[in-house]
Amino acid sequence: MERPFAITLDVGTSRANHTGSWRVERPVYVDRLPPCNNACPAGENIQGWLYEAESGGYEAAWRKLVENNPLPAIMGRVCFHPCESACNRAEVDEAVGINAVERFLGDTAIEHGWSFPEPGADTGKRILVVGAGPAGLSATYHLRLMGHQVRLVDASAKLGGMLRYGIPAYRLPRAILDAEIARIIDMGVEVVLNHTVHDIDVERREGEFDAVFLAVGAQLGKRVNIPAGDSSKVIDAVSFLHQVADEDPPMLGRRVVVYGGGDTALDAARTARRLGATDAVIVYRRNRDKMPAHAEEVEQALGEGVTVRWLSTVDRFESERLVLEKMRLNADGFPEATGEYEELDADSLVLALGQDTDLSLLEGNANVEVNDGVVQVTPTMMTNEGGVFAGGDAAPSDRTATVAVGHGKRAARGIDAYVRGEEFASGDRHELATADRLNTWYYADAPRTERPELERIRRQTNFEEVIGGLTEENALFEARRCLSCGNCFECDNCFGVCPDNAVVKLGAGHRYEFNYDFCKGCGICVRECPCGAIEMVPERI
Amino acid sequence: MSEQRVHFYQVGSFAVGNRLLSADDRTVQSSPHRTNSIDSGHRACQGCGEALGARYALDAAMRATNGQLLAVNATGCLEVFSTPYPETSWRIPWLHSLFGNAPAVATGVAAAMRVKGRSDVRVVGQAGDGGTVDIGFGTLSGMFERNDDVLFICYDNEGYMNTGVQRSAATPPAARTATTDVVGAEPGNVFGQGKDLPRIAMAHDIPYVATATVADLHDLEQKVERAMSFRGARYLHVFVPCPLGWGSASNETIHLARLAKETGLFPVFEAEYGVVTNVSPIRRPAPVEEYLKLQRRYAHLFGPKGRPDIVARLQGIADANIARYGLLPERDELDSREDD
Amino acid sequence: MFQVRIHGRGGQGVVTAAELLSVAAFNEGRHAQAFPSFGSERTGAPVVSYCRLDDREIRTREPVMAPDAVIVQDVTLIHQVDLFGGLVEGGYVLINTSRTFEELGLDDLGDRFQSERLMTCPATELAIEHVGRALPNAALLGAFAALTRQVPLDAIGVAIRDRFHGAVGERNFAAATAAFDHVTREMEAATRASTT
Amino acid sequence: MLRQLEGSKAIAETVALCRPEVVCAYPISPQTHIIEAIGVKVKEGSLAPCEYINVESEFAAMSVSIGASAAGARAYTATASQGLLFMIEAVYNAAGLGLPIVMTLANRAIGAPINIWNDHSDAMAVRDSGWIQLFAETNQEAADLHVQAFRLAEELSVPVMVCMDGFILTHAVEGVDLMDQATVDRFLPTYEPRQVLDPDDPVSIGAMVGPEAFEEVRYLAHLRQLDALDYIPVIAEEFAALTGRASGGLIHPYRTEDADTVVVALGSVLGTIKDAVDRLRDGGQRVGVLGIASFRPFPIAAVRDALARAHRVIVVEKAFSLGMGGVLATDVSMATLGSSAVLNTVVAGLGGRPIAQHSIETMIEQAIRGELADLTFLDLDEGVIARERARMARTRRSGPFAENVLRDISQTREDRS
Repeated sequence: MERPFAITLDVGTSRANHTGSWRVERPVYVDRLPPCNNACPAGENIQGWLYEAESGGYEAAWRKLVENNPLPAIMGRVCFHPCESACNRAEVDEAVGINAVERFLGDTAIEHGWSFPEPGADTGKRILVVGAGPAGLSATYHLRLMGHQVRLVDASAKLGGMLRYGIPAYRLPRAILDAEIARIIDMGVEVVLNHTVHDIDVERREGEFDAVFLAVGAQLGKRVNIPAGDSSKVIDAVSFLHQVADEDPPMLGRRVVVYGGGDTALDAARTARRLGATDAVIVYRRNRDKMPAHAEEVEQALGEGVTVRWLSTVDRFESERLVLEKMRLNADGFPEATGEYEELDADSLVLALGQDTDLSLLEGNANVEVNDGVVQVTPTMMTNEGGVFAGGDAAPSDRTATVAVGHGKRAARGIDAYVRGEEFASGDRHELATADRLNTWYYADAPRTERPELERIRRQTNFEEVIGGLTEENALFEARRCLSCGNCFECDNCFGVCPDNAVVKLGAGHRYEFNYDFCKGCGICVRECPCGAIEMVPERI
Repeated sequence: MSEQRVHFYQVGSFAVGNRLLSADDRTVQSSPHRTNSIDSGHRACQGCGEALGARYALDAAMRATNGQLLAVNATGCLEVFSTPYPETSWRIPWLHSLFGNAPAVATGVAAAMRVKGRSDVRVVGQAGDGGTVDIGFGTLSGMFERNDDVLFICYDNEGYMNTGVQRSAATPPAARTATTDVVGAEPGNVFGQGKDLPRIAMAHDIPYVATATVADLHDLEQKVERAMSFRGARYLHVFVPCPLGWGSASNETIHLARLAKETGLFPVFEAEYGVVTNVSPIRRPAPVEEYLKLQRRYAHLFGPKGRPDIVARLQGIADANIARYGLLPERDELDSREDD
Repeated sequence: MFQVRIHGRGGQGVVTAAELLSVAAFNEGRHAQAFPSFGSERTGAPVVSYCRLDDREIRTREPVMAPDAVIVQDVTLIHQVDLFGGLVEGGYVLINTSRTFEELGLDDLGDRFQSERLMTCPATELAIEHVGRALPNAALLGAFAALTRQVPLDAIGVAIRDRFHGAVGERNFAAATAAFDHVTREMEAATRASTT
Repeated sequence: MLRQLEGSKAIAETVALCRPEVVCAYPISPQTHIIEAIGVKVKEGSLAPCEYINVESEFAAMSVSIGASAAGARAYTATASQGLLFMIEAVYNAAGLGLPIVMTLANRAIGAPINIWNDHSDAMAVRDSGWIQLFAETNQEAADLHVQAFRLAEELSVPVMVCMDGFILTHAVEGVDLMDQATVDRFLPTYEPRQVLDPDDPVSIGAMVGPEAFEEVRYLAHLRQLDALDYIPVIAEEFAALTGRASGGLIHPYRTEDADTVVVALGSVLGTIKDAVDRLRDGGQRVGVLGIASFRPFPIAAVRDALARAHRVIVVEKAFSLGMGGVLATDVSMATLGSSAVLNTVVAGLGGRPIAQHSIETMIEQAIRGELADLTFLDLDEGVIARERARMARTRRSGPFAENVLRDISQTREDRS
């Protein structure tokens, strides 16, 4: 058809007009570090595995999870989830229940018998891991993946360290613990139990180990000098819980007082209740706000009938009578003695005042530096002695299982680099995906799904697990509450909101790219990206 | 509000796409196969809301009509930036005649289709607010009154932007334009004037009238789809912020549209045969200041010499809209809606 | 060429009368041109229409300024409008009335025109009698045919029946025929009077 | 079939035979009878398929026609006077877009003062719009021109306006030989648009054209008008062969072969002038008439040839350009450029003022005697003019002169009676 000149035009011809030349800033896709990932002591790619879980790809999610942490079913129970404290979703409604999804994935993996990837090709390097707690297990796992041979030694009769001997079964069922440990051991690990290492240098030399990882934990309960009558039953919490774990619980009587304000104190008190104590009283020198134990643990303990004497110290323990001194907080929030006393009937006193590490195995080595009872290490967890690494409660840090898992991973990387004669170089950390980077409008309103709790009456009488798991439906829901902070989740917003059709959609899983021929640099894509995965950068003019 | 049911997923139906939805439930704009009715290379300003609104609406109409669509365009920004010789941005059959006659031209096109028995080919007329509420009002009212089979879409950016930001009957009170400057006792556009075209359209008892913004794509597309399910005259009034005319950052276009709705200044609703059938409730209520402060056209209302009295009057307008359309339903009602 | 000017009031069928007359002539194989005085007059206002009859093509578009015949449908116009302006010497006058020229105060017309071409006809009465409505135009056309012999009554009948179908047409033609007869009788009487 | 019927009715019948697909109109005297009659045909189904659309204004009427035509439908509308002015933006637009719309213009004066009667001011107001403007001398020609107009419009993709004098033709009852459907169909093929809105072959129609191409676009439109100069006689001949009627074409010369004096005019006044010329011829004067059938495009070469022998050219026109003079005369003067012929402009018939044959004859005789002013207003009441000008000179607040003139004229009449 002959068309009139100029007034009638063939469609789409404007693509010859490259409006990209108008631009003074250009949008660029970025990956930012989600705050959950940033906060995870184990370095989990939480956003990454939630992304997989969102679409019901639980195995893929689990596999992404265990790239960093081989103990998801355990951590899904015992981790105090700093990730959730950091979660940006809290600014929308409530933090994502990351921990619950992690447990769901861990439990699902056990249920389906998913196993870890085959260990890497044998490097011929031999590594000694001392201590089979979370740090040691984590290091063992990562080292095996890297293809190193591992001997895992532990002084106890069973693997697990404080996971087994410090955490009561109502928080961590033994079947779960055993299953996840077994999966690691199944990677081909030489296990030596009931073996106490007395001299690390000797052990290393005799075993011809290329490197050693010390993960001996903090197994010694701190004692303070409390005047007590001979008949008065006093025990430290670590020993108490260890004995319970060995199914050889000590006789503490009906009235048990626990002294201390940490999670161990709560574990001890709650365990005492389950063992038949009618009164389980925690004595703590400061108030509830200052209590180091995690709030949800406190809440659960109170729910189980544990009581607390705030602002009190134990002065002396005289035959079934505990004398407490009242305290008050000074202007700086520190407790001060008041000189006022009161009495409390008690059959036994459990001291939960912290733990120390037994580092006698290092006494023969002058190079390894020990300060404040813990081993000083580099960022890759190496001590001053070449090839000797340390982590977990034995190294300076918060003493949590998750931190220990993270130490294990870092140590494994450090060891791997060491035995290869290389420097470990960690990748550049992405800029943090802070809440102000997000456009939270786009996220659907969805309050978090709470995990079911065991009925209170049953919690006082047995060691059944208190916190239930999520159903699949709930786990999916919870995973989908993830904002995917800083990481594109292919919501098509940039593709849709570009007034210049300058975003190219690359297909599922491949995200997008900008067509800078047409992008005018308006920045709407950046403003409307829900998760903050685009930034504007100035054009070079 | 979209009637589309979205199984809960991160962004629900607020974002353009949703990788877990079935293709049928996704927005047209999420598809790499969308028409791109108005294509790259157009000469709209950076962050142009009208370019966006036109693509949204027409691509949706293209899907709704299975590609059997003819568009008629009034003079204005959309026309000028899309078809300067020798290049056109349109990928659909498109006709521009004059500023004030797009509705009538669309009537003619629809008549031609009817006489040729092409009931499958549908007609869209489109104009800015000037071409709709002012100079095109007569022909639009005629098109409505005759119930001609045309979907007329107004891209409302509240002024004559093509000619340099002058006042139209859609310019809101207090807003600065080149013909309502911020001088004198009542700076900016005067209160008590202006034309509420969606309500006027409803008064014609036409089958379908709806408002929408470029901030809620699912809603907009669903309305286009709904509009195309009717025969006869239909009217869609799309709120499209204008960075140039409003003095807003080019990246704030969608955000402003969202705020206009969330403040209640721009009520989003649907009406059939003259009766309101659906309103989009406010999801995150916001005071008008939040919206106004992002725009230089309202800058005279703020700062040391600000006019809180005028801001209060604008809030009054928003509140009146909220009351008139019931934009703030009881919270539990809103929740049950979300649960769908 | 024979030119007719018809005076009446809006609503009385003045324009239709001119048209019917033209159709009647057309049906006789003649050329005819009918047109109204173009205006925005409303019902009741004085109106004028014209008709030209000729045996050859009519090209002129000027208003009829020197009519060969004037038909007055409404005598109330007599003192309002210059009814007979331009009427040619030897022109015809046909007035719808049951009164005489003298009674109408038009005695002087006889001085200016040939008295045998001045005719009255009670067309309205005939219309009421035959049609049932006070629309005198059809009757006046019959009277005109009798008076001027420009068109035969039959041709008027064809035009009327073409315009008004069925009984309405027949009744109008009956009125026209009655008027034709009335005028014919009047003319015969006048002839007899003048010859005696 | 030859029938005695009103001009408007003849147009309606003929337009219907042209099978328009979309007819859109807004009523305005004296066009109403045409659109009413077509409306009846559509409603009763005798004209089908056809969409008849009652719109709210002439602006909409032309706009609907634009849309329909661009979408491939044969479109027709009709208007007059103020209506044409109200749609004038769309009139230009239709031409600019090259849409083959056919419109009847029932010529009528333009106010103020408001006046519903005939003259050509309306047609002249859109002289430069790009429409082809054909003027009909009789109702027969008006009817015939519509058939030719559709053919012409669609062949060249340009809109065509058939101008016929309001009331004088539209309301005149006279004999018109109406064509039959088969003949019209033979002459007028189905509309095959040059450009069309089509989902299967999308284009953008109505681009904004800047300085870089606008002149070319305009020149191309001009060339299309020049093409029409070639094409109009061709289809007129074809039409004549089919019907035996010499309707249309570019010009209509009458007794010009040996004429010393030629009167040039548009439209129905030509009949009156022909009668006058015949009378003058009878008196021994060598006078002729040149009717302009195609005003736009203006057939300058044909006019030049037709006037080659004339010593005196008198342009009689029913419009004029205030402050300048004749509109048609200006065009004619381009055709007589270089010749020694004297050119007189006679403005006549404004606002329905009757043009008497006698006045024409007198005027021509005056011209022949060399006594006619270059610009003459036929039958102008000089007394009224003189009195009003005097009054205006006297009184600052002299009021609107239109009303004063009316008052003056009625006063004068009373004085006379």
